[in-house]
Amino acid sequence: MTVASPADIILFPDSYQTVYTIRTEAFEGPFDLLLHLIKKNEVDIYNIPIAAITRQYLDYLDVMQELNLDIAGDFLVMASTLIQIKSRMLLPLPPDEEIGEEDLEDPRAELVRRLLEYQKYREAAVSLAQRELLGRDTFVRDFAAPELAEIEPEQERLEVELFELIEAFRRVLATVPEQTFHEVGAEGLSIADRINELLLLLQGTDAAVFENLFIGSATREQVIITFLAILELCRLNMVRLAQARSFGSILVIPTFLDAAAEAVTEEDLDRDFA
Amino acid sequence: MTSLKSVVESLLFVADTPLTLDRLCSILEEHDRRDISAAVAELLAEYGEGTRGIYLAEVAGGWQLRSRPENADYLRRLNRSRPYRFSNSSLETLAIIAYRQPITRAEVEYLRGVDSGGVLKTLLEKKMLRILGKKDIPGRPLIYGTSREFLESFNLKDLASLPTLKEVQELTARDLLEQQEELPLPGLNVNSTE
Amino acid sequence: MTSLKSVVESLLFVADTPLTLDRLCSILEEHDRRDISAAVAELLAEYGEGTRGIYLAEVAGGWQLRSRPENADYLRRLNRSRPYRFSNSSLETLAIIAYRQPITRAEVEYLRGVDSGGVLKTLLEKKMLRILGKKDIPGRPLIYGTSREFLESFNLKDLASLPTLKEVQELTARDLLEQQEELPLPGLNVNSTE
Repeated sequence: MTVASPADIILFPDSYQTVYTIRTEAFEGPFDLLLHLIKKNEVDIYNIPIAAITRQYLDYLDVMQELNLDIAGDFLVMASTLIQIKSRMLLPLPPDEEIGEEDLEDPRAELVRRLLEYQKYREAAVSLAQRELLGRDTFVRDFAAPELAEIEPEQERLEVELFELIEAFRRVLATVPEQTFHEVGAEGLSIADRINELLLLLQGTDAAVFENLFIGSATREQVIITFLAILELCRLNMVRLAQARSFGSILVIPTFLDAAAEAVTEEDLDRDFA
Repeated sequence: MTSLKSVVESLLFVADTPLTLDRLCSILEEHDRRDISAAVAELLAEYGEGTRGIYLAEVAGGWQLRSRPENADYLRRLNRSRPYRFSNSSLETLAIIAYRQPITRAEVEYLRGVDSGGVLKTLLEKKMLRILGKKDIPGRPLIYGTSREFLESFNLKDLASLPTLKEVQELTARDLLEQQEELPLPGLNVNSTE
Repeated sequence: MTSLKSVVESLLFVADTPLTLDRLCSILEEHDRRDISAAVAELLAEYGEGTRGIYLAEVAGGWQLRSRPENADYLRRLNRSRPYRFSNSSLETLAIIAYRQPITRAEVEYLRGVDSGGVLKTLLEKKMLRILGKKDIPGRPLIYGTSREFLESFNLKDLASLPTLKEVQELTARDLLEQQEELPLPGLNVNSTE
């Protein structure tokens, strides 16, 4: 049996370039290949002759290998799934009393469901591509109109995507030696959140009772994060801890932006923005 | 003084993104929302007539003047815009995300059957996707959705104007003239894989 | 197929500079110069009628579609609320502060390797940053963090919902090792997704 697939056409490539492009253009993935085989064999998707299809599927992987193409792991995973289904179909059903629900289901059912689901989205992709695409079928004036060029915007709306922010951070990190950096996970950021919240809470107050800062920290994790945030604030000397009398409440006293001595002055700003 | 319709037309002409009714109303603050809406409707009717080189498209929740698609061959010769080319895998991934958003990478990969990290990144770079946040399940995976630029690129008024998957299937079936009988398949619950 | 007039109108609409007759003729090479000239004349007449929001101006030896000058006041309002795009240096600085707060200017500059005073100032003006206080080290430098407005503009619930770098890097990890190690075929139980 031969494997008739898009790869066949390129078995005799006329240039190196062609060989290179099939890897990405032959099949999008195992589902794509399976649907192709089902269609080519004109078999019912609800009653796939699993032995024949598996053989053809493996033949295709062989062709890919002969062409020295990288076979993505996903194709191999599907190969093993197919082999499993095939062997399950060969096994006789267990005795009546041991029949579980999964034994009654056709071993192919899960695969068929996924193939049909995939097929729906593949068709949706085709219908997307058939729309009037901007930049292909229709064009807009995506440049600043010359008559507006000299008008300075008075007020700007911020428009930036989260992804761009992350990419910017990645660019910075790429230039910094690795050991100066550790990955800040969600925990580190939660502490930063908590610091921000605590500062808002403390702003304009003389002091807060230590325990009160834990109000709203419902989980053990949140309590720890609040505690770490207070420690960090102490370390930065932005708060001071004091106890009025032994066993009395611990007070958290904000020392930041103290109106009298510590306000941010013109001078501070000048120093940073000079 | 020119008419409100003339002003709206000017605004649509110079704006480099689609203008929504809200945006038009905030720019034309001294005008009644109903009048502005009526002016847009008149323009839609005028641009809809005949085969003018410009038409008024309803995209991304607003309106935008666009060149007539039938003239695309000539416009490409101007060689100004970067042509958008989407690979099959990009389109497949976009389709899944458009219909299933908010969705995680794992869910996309389950539906496609292949690793989709690279495609997701490309689509993020093309601004077709947005990171919507993180899902409240163990591991807190990122969740993705389509962007306003996606609607603009694919000439969609909003997500609701995408044909339903059933409609797409019916269209495809008609195109291929191969009516497949529909069998009931219970429990197509793909999201239960976490 | 649409008319030559329609094609010329599309071209004038999409072009960002005036188009001369020579340029039009070279783009529309299969068409007669006289026909092109006539199409332009027809368009000039049509756009000259009434007080439409767009008119066809004869400039720099060619033609260009422009917005009607009488509507300029309104157009200025469109520009007033133009979307602001961050420069790369602003984005970088904002990203560093978002992920590393609380942080001083010196620390930001260490990471970026360049003076960042101007950028910090802009970000404060845009209300993306807040001054959290002063650090207790010689010189008492200011400490920066991100603001509530920052979270709002990125549609984030809190800082913990910022995607981590690792999550985004994972998207591309595959590109680097496109070569997948070969998995042994038998016994791979993949469908155990219950």
